[in-house]
Amino acid sequence: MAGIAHAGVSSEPSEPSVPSVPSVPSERTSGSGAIRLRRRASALLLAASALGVVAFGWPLFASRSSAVDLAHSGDAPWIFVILVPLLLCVIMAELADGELDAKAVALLGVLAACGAALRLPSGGVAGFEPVFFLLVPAGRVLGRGFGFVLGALTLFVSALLTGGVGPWLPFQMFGAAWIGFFAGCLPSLRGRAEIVMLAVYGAIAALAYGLALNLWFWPFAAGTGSSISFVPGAGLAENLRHFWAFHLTTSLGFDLPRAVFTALFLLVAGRPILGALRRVSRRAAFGVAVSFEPSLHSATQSEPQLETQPEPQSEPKPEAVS
Amino acid sequence: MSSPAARRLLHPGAWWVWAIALAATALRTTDPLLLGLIAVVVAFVVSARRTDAPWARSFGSFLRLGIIVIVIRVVFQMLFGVRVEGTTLFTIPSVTLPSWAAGVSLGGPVTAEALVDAACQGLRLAVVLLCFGAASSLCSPYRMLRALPSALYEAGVAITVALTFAPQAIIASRQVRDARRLRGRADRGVRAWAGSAMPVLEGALDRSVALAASMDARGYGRRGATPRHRRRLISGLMLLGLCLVAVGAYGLLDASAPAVLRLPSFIAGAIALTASLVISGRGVERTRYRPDPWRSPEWIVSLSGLAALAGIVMAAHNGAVLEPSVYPLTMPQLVPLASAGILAALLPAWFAPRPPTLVEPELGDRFEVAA
Amino acid sequence: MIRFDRVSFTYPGAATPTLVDVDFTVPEGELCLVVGETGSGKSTLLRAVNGLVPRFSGGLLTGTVTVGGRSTALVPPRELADVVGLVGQDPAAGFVTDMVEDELAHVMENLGVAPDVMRRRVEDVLDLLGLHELRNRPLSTLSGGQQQRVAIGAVLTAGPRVLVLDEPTSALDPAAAEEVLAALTRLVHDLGITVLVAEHRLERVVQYADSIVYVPGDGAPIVIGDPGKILAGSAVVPPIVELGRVAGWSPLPLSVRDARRAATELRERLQPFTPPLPSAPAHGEVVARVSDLHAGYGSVAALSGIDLEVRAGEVVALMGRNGAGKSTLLSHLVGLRAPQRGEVRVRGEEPHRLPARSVIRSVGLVPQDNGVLLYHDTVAAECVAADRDGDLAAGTTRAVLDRLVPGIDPRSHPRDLSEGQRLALALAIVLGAEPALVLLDEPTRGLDYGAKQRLITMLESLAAEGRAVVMATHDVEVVAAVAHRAVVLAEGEIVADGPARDVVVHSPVFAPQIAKVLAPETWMTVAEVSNALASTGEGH
Amino acid sequence: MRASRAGICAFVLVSVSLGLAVATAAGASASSGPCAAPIIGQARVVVVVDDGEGGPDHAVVTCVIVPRGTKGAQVLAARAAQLGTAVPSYAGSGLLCSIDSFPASQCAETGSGSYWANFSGTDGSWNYSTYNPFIRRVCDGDVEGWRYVVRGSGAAGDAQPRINAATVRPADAWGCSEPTSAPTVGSGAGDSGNTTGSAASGSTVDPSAPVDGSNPSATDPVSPDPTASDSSAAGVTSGASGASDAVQRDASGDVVLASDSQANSEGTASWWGAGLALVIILLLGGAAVFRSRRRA
Repeated sequence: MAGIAHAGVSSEPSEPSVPSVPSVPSERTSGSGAIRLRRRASALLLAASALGVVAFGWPLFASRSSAVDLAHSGDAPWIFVILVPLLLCVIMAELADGELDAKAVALLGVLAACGAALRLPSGGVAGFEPVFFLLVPAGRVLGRGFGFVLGALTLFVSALLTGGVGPWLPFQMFGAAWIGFFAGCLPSLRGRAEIVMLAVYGAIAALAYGLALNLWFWPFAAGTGSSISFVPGAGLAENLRHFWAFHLTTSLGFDLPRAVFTALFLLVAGRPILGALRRVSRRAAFGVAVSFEPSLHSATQSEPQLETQPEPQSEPKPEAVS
Repeated sequence: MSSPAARRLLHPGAWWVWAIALAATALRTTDPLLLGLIAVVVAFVVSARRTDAPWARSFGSFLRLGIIVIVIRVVFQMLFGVRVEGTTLFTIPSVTLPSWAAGVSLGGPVTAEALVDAACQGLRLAVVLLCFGAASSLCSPYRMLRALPSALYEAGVAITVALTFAPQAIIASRQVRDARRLRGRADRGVRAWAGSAMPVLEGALDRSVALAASMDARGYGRRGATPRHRRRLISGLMLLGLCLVAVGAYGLLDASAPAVLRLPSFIAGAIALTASLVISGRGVERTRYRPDPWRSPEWIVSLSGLAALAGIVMAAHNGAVLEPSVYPLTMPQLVPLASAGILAALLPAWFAPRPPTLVEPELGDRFEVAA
Repeated sequence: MIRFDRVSFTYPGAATPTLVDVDFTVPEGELCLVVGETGSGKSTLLRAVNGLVPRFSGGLLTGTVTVGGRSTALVPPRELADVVGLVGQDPAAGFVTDMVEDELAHVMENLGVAPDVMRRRVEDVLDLLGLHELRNRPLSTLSGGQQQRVAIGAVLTAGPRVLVLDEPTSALDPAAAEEVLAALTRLVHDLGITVLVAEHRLERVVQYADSIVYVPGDGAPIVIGDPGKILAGSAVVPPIVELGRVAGWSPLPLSVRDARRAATELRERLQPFTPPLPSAPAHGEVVARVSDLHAGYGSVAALSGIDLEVRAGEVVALMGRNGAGKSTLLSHLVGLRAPQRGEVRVRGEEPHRLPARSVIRSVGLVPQDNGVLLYHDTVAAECVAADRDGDLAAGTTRAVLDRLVPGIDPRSHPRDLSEGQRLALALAIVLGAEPALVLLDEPTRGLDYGAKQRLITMLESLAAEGRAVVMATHDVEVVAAVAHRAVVLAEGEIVADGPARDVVVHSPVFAPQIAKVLAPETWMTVAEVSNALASTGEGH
Repeated sequence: MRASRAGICAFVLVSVSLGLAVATAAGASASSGPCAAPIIGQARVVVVVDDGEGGPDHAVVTCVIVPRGTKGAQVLAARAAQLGTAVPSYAGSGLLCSIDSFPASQCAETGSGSYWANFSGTDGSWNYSTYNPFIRRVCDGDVEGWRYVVRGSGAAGDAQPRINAATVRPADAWGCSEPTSAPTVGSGAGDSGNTTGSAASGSTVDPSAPVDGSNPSATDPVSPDPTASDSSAAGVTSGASGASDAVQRDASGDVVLASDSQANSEGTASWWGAGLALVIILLLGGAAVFRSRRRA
C-alpha cells in the first residue's frame, strides 16, 4: 500500500494525456512513508547490504595468505573502500527512481542539514553522536526507505561541511543508513511504549554502529602480528576473540557513553520530535487523496478527468501520517 | 611559472584523481623516505591551492589524525605485538587480561625493529589519509555535486539543499538559544542545547514544506518512473554487477580461489554497476548550467598524480626495494624512479589555476541578515 | 489567461470548503491584485493557479482551473513550470541552491533547456531585474529585497506567461518594496506577463493594479473588477482610500498623485485645525537609558555611539533600513549581548548581567521570527510553560492572551496559528512577567489591516498601563497611528530622534500616505482627519 | 592559528619520517651472495623454506653466506634481508612463528598444532630436528629445511620439505672444520649453483638481491677461478629477472674490480639518495608550513 504513491505528484505519469492511474499499481510495495520501497528496490537493497556486510567484516572471513591479508599486499583491502561507495550509489539510484519527489527531497535535505548541524559542534567525536537523535525518529515516522537515505545523506553532508571526506566515510554512511532503515522496521507501538522502544533501539544502534565501524578500521589500526590484530584463516572464533579484545581496548569506552546519551536523549526529546515529524508528514500530505471533479453544472470543453483514488488505498499508514 | 588560466575552481574530478593516485602510490611502499616525500608534496600543493572556504581548513585535522594513527600503531605494537627477537630497547611488565577480554597478554620486551616496523606501517596509513584530506580540502562540495551522475540527481539536490540549509540551522539554533533567555530560562548548558533543538527542527520542517512547494512549481522531478524495458536492462546490469563483485570479494578472501576471480571480476562488476547508473540516468531530459570544463590544467593535475603511481609501479617492476627490511634494520634508499614520479605530483602547485576569492560573510553578518 | 470556472476546494479533513464557486478570468498582460483578510483563502487561490492545490496539499477541487489553455486537472504543477511561475511568501525558504546564478538556472535545468539558451536567458533575467552585480553572491548574503528579486528571477527564467506572487513586499522595508514593485510593473509593461499578486500592504501595490480580486472569506462570493469600484465596497482598504471615503471623493483615489489632485479642497477645510500634538507623557520616569553604545560583529560595526532614553508610557518607533542596527539595539536592550563600549541600563540594572529569570521582569522582547519563542506543541502548553518560567500564578499568561486576542483554541499547534494570533501568543508570553519595557521587532510583518488595528490597540493599552514600548518597524502607517517618538537609525547611528510627527512627516521615505497627500499640513492618519472634519460638522 | 597548528603537525609528521629514516639507517647491513666456492671464515648455509602450499617448486631455496658460528636465527634473518621478505617472527618462548610472514597469523596458529618444522639436510636427507635457532650455531655447507606443518604431531613423523636435500647441498662443504688451504672445486660450485637455480625455478631468488645496494657484497668470492663464479652467478640469477649483475661481470674481464667498484658505488649512492630525499622533504615541508602560516 502506497504511502506517497497517491499523493499525486510522485506517481504522476509524466505524459499529461494519460489520466492518472498510478504508474506502478501492479507492484505491491513493501514500504511506506515518504519513500516507497518497491519489491525490486528492497531486493537490491538486501543484496547490496549483504555485500556491504562483507565489506565491513572481511577480516573475519579472509583465508590464510589470501589477497587481503595485510602482511602480503598493501592495497587489496582498499578495494572494499572503493566498493562501498559504488554500492551506495546503486542503492540511492534505485530508491530514487521515480520515488524521490519534491516533498521527500526537501524533507531529506532539511533533516540531513539538521543532523549535520547537530554534528558540527561535536564533530562526531566518539562518545557523542547526535546524528541518531534525529535519524531514529525520522526513520520511524517516515519509513525505512527514507530512513536509509537520510542516514547516508546526513553523514555525507556533515563530512562535506567539515571537509572530512575520508576512506571511512562510505562505511559511516552505510552504518547510519542501516540504523535509519531498521528504525523504520520497528513494530508499531504507540505512546510511552514507543518512546522506550526507540530509546532501547537507539542504544543498541549506537553500540552496533561503533562495533561495525571498528570492525572496518580494525585491520588498518592493528595491522598484523599482534595478539589483537586479525588472523587470516584462523577461523571465526579466533578472529572474533582478537577483534573483541581490540574493540574492548580501543573504543568500547567511547561507545557505551554514546549509547547511553542516545537512549537518554530519545527518552527526553523523543515524543516532541516524533510529534513534529508526524505533523510535517501530515502537512506535506504524504499519502493524502488528491481528487478533481468537474463542477456539477459545468459545460467545460475537455472531458472531465476523474482522478479520485478509492479511499482505502489512499488511507495512509500510521508511519506516514499519524 | 604562474597559472596561465584566470582564477577558477579546478574540476573536482581532477583533484580526486590526483589524490587517489597518490594514495595508491603510498600504499605500495613502507619506505619512510618515499612516504615522507608524498606527505610533503600533498601538503605543499594544498597550501598553494586551497580556498578559504570552511571545508578547505580541514587539512590540519587530517594531519593530526595522521599523527594519531601512527601513535596508535606504535602503541599497539608495544602492548600487543608478538615478540620478535631483536635489539631490545626496554621491557614493559607483561600482564594478561581476564578471559572475558579474550585473555590477551600485554607487555613484554620492546625491540627497535618492531617499533620501526609499526611506525612505517602507521606512516603509510597516515599518508593515505593525508591524500584524502587534500582532496576534500581542495574541492568545493557544491562542485562535486555538480559532477554527480544524472541517476543520482535527486540525492544531489537533497545534499545541495542540506549544504545550503545547515549554516542557517546553526544560526537559527543560536537565535533559539537567545530566545530561551527571553523566556527566562538558562541560555547555556546541555539542557539549553537540547531545548534549542526543538524549535529549530520545527522551523526546518516548515521550511521543507515551503521548499517542496517551490521546487514542485519550478519543474523539479519531471523524471517520473523509468519505462519498463529500460528498467529491466538496468536491473539486469545491477544484478550482474553485484554477482561479479560478490565473486570478486570471494576471490579476495579465499587464497585457493583462482586469480581470475579476484581483480578481473571485481572490475567487471564495478563496470556493470557503473553502466547501470549511467543508463538509469539516461532518458531524463535535464541539462546542466555551465558545467565545469575539463581543460589542460585538469589534464596536468590528474596526469601528474598518475605519474607518481606509474613511477612507483615501474620501480617495483624493476625490482627496487620499496619495503626495506627492518630485520636487520637497513638504510632505506632513495628509489630514483619512484621519487621522481612523486615529485612530478608537485606540478599542480603551479599549473592548477588559483581559486577565486569567494564572498563568504562572517557569521555575524549572516545573523544580521537573518535577524 | 487565467480562468477559474466554478472552482470550489476543500482541504482534506476540513468540514467546510475554503473556496466556494470561484469563477473569474484574468486577461493576458494584467497585473491583478488579490486582497482579503488573513485566512480568507488568498494563498489557496494562488496555489490553485498552477495546481499545487490540490496536487500538493491534497483535498478535493471541483470545477476547472485553466492557465494558458491548460487545465490543472490534466497537468501536474511541474509540467506547468514554463507557463506559471509561483513565488511563495518567504523567498529564502524556496531557494534550492546557494548561488544566485545557479538558482536562476535551476528551473531550466529541470525543464531540460539547451545550455546555450539557458546561458542567454540567465543573462537576460539578470539585466531585467538588475541582479547582474549579484550574480556570484551566495544567496544567504543578500538583503530581503534582493532575495525577493532573485526568487522572481528564478521562476522567470523558465519564460512563464503568468507570474503568481504571495505577499512579495510584506517583509520588506519601503525602499526594497519599491525595487520589487518596479521590477514587477516592468515585467507587466515590457513583457506583457500576467501577474497575480496577493498583498496586505495595499498602499504599496494598489496604484499599479489593473484589476482586483477581492476574497472576503467565509465562503462569501469572490468579487473581481476595477480597483476603484472594488475598494469602494471592500473592508480592507489602504489609508488613502479611507481618506477618500471620509472626504467623500469619487472616484476613489488609488495613488498619492490622484489624491493630491483631489485634496486641495480638503486641505482648505482642514486649514482652521492643527493636528493634535503628540500625546507622549513627556515626564514618565526613565525606564531604559542607553549611553554611547558601541557594538559590532567581528570587523563590521553594527552600532556606534548610540544615546537613547525611553520613558514609561511612551511608544518609540525604531526605523531604518535592513541592517541599520535595529535588531542589534533591541538585543542589547534585552541583554542578549554585552555592549562593546558604553552601557545599557534598564531600570538601573545592566540587563546582560542579570540572570534570565529576573531580566524578564524588567524587559521583554518579541523577536522578528516569534516562532523561536514557541517550543511546545499546543497553545495551552506554551501558556503553562510561560507561567512556570516566570513563576507566575497559573493561568496568568492565558489571561493575557485572551485579553489580546480572545478565543484561540488552546489545543491548536502554535505554528498552525495565523500570523496575528502567533504574535499575540508570543506577546502574551512576554507580557506575562509584566516587564516595564516591551520590545517588538518587526511586529507588523505579515499582518493584515485588521490584525494591525488590534496590534495598535494592544500597544496603546500597554502605553496606557505605563509600560515603555520600543518597536523596530518599517510600517509607517502603524508608526503614524501609535508611536509618540520615532528614532531613525542609519549605519549604526541615530540620525533622527523626536516626536513621531516631526520625524516621519518630513521624510520622503517614511512619510505615511496621508501626510504625503496633505503636505505641507502634518496630518498623519485618517482618524485625525475624520475627527477634525467631524468637529467642523458640529461647528456649523 | 589553525594554520600554524597544522604547520606544527606537518613538522611532526615530517620529522617522524626523518626519524624512521635515520633509525633504519643505523641498522647494519646483511651479506648476500651465491653458493659459490667456500670462503675462509664464512659459512654457506642452504635454507629450504617450504610453506606446504602450491607444488613442490613452491619451496624456496636460498643460499645464505654468514660468518662462521652465526646462530640459526641470524641466518634466517639474513636470508629474509637477502630476499627482501619480512622478518621471521618468534613467539615469546623463542618458537619460530612465521617465515616470509607466512602464516600471516604469525604466532596465532601455534596453539592449533600448526608450526614450522625444522629439518637438517646436511647429510643429504631430511632429519627432523628440534633445535633452538637462538642457540645452535651453523657451519659451512649446512642445509636447513623448514616445512610448515598444518596440525602436525610435533614429532619426527611430520611432513618434510618437498625438495631433495641432496640436490641442494653444496658438494664442497667444509663442515665445521676449516681447511688451511683453499681447494679447487669448480665443478661442484657450478653444479650447486645450477641446482639452486633450478630448485629456485624463478619464483624464489629475489630479483632485487643483485642490485640491492644495502648489501654491499663484501663476501663476493675472492675465488681463484672466475669461470666457477661466473657459472654460479649465472645459475643463481638465471631464474631471476635482473641478470644485469652476471651480464656485467661477463662483460668485464676482471670480476673482483667490477663487483667491488659496483658495491662501493651502491653503498655510497644509498647514503647520497637518502640525504637528498631528506633535504627535499625538509624544504617542501618548510615551504608548505610557511605558506599556510602566511595565509592565516
